[in-house]
Amino acid sequence: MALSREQIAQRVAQELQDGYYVNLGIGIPTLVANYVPKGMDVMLQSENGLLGMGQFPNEDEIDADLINAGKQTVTMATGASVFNSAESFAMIRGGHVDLTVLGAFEVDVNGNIASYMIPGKLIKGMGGAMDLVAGADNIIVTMTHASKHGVSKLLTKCSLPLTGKGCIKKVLTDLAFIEIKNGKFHLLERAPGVSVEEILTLTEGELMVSGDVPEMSF
Amino acid sequence: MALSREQIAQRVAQELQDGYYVNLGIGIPTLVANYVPKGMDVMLQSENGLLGMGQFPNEDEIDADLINAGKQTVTMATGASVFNSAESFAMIRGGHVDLTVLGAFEVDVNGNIASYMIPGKLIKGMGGAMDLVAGADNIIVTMTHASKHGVSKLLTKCSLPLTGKGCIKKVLTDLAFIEIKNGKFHLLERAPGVSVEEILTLTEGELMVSGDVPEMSF
Amino acid sequence: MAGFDKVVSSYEEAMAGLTDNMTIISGGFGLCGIPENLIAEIKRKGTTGLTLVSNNCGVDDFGLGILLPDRQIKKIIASYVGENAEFERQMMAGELEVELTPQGTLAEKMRAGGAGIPAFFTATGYGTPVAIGKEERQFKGRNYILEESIIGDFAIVKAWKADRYGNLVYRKTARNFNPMAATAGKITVVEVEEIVEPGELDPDQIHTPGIYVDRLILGSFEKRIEQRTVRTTTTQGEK
Amino acid sequence: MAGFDKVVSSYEEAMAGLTDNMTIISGGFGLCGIPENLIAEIKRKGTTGLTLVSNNCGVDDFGLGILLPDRQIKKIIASYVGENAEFERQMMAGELEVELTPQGTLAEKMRAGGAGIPAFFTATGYGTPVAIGKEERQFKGRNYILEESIIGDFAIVKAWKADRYGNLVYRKTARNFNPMAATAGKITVVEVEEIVEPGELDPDQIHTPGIYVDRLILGSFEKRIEQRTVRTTTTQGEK
Repeated sequence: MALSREQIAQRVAQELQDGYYVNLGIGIPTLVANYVPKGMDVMLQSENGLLGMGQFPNEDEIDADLINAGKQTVTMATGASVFNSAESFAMIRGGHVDLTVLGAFEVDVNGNIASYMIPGKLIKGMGGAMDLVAGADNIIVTMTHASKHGVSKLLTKCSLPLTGKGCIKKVLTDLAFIEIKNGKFHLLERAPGVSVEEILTLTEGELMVSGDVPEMSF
Repeated sequence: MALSREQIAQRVAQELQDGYYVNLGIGIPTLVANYVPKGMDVMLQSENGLLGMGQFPNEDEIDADLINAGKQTVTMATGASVFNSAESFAMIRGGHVDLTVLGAFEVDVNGNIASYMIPGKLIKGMGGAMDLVAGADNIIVTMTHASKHGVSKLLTKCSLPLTGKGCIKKVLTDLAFIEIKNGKFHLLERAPGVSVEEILTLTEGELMVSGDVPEMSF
Repeated sequence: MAGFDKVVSSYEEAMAGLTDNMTIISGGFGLCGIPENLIAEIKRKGTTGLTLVSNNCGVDDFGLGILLPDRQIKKIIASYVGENAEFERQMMAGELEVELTPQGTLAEKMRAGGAGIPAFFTATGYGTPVAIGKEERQFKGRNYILEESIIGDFAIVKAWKADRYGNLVYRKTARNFNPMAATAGKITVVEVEEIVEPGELDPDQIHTPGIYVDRLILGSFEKRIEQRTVRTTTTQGEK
Repeated sequence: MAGFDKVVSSYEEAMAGLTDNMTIISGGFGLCGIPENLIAEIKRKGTTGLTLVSNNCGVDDFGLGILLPDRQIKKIIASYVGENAEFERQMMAGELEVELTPQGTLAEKMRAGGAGIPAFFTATGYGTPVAIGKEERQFKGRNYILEESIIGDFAIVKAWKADRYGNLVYRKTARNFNPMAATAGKITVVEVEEIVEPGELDPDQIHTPGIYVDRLILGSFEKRIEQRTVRTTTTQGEK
């Protein structure tokens, strides 16, 4: 069965390591913070200028001067630091963030990602996404494997304008955990109960399957 | 008679304006701070990361963590701020300093300046001088007009390696206050008792003299 | 030090000299840390043909969004826009030019503008629509594009505290783009919540040195919140 | 948060992994704010063939100068050097390569290295020996040269206070190049005068966020003064 949003977040959280500085995009990536394994600590970077993002505030803690990149009111974790936007993106662009998790519309076999713009629709902008994909070495894209109509989002070539070129190596969809290398998708894991055939059907780009593909475990 | 070091500093100080942020180089420029006109306030920028340099400390105020660009112990003036070297040179390079005063070995009619290197001698480096001359719009060079042997330092073309190209517009020597424009020196003022002829003799580059050249007044 | 007292007493004085077709750089992220009263003064003045450089463009009735109904903005350079209906209408109708710029590149363009760096290379945007018309170059086997810096005729900034000399301190994530904006205006105007005497701020803890600030005004702020999120039993955000 | 505790207990541990021919970026201006004990550890280790990136090279018996007698430095990238006899001897004898770099360009090269900016244009050095072999280009009618960024295998940094997570605060002009150096090391090692618990430093007042710091050690410092100048009746400096 396809993973729920929470399960996607939960699987991503398994990729965390103790002491990781992590940037979580809006949507599913944000949920990852709820599944940090016990005894492990990560610090969340919010690109509007906060390292050490805490949980949402209680009603009496709400502070208009303290928001995250999604413009939500937040708090600071112990040991947090605040900085300006140039410094924040120096951190991101300079490769100092250990893991970036963000959503996408499409990815392709060459590690290209399209996530910010659908021509003909209102274009709101890329925000910090282009900096995040260009700056991070370790990125996990979370997305649904295909549209509701069964149209694959894992492509031979992205059809939408790119957010970044050749920068994605790992994709976690509701059906599979996939690695991108040498111009191909590689199936690492499948969602519990989802067959390799189903994944192959819904993956437009070339997908390599070797040996027994394990199911994800939670 | 040729100006003393103190008189050069005193004449430069007349170019100050209330509210000026000023960077003073090592040597004669440093003395300018002693002649800030009454009722006028300037803030001194020290390129190692201090805006609002104060006077030297009393014995009991000496702090190894508080020095100026000449590596001398200093104090902070009221309203001072401290910043890192990148920020300090952002200030300088970005043209935010109102006046820069620095010494030189040579200047020429095209506004070139040589101040950091005499080939064959030990080369200590340019420190912040190249940034200062490239960044400031308003620079006054202080220097002796000629060597002890009567060799002019105001040249048609600098003979030493340059610190900056085409960036000097004003030179104050022990003999004259000179403006550089349109590829020529222009005599603005002469030191008290120094004749125009004497200045012409000791100026190798083309020097324009128009009308009666006033003596400096102190 | 009369010459360093940057305090002005009216918003009219604060924005004096702003004329049609100028470029304004604004601090703020979303509605957080925006110079809300300076923006309101621009609306009151009715200046038009403006190029705005700001991460966002406010909402319908707050922030830079209030400059839209009177068509005061000709062009906006931003990373994320369209949080309001009038913006969308003007953009779709071609009445408003929008130059989308990645957030980090935008911050760096402002910093570079203030720092006398005319252009820099960045990997951000390589191979995307952002790279169109820009020079591409490899350094150590990686691809980068050349981005040019931005300077504004005016910069409008919101800080928390200032001394009279314009030394600024920001509060929490209201800092965001404000320090870069402050460096990149030919005339930098700052509004703050509190003005203290010189010497009261710790020199080691000043975020923006007064050298960048031309005018300073004491304001009172609504500080509207865009996404009021609170803790629930099913907590989101970090544990 | 065990994963974020950067504290190490010995200088040996602090500089573990440093090997011959590596590049080290050091904070400090003159002898002010230099990581004096980390430098002493490099001398003790005897690592050679080093490329040092630092504004200055210390004096004969203090700071980076102590690495000269054993010929540990192959090359130094600095803005101002030669405050000691052995340096001069090695340079004149061609035993030590010196790459003179304008101070502001040096600071910006470190910052750019840490910030993922591979190169930037600056007017500094245009038309001078510094421009030799570098691309020149005009922007808005002014001439600039292209400068590339610097990254070090190690960065050695002196801060005043830190929390265990490596959040740093500097004191007065001992800040200088340290914050940039901290961003530009593959491994950044910091020595400080005081280590506090996370949460004790005001998040708004941290100069270097802990994300840049890999190792942190508590040191004791001589803090030698290069030019001990005091006030006299004929005062120099600002009135």
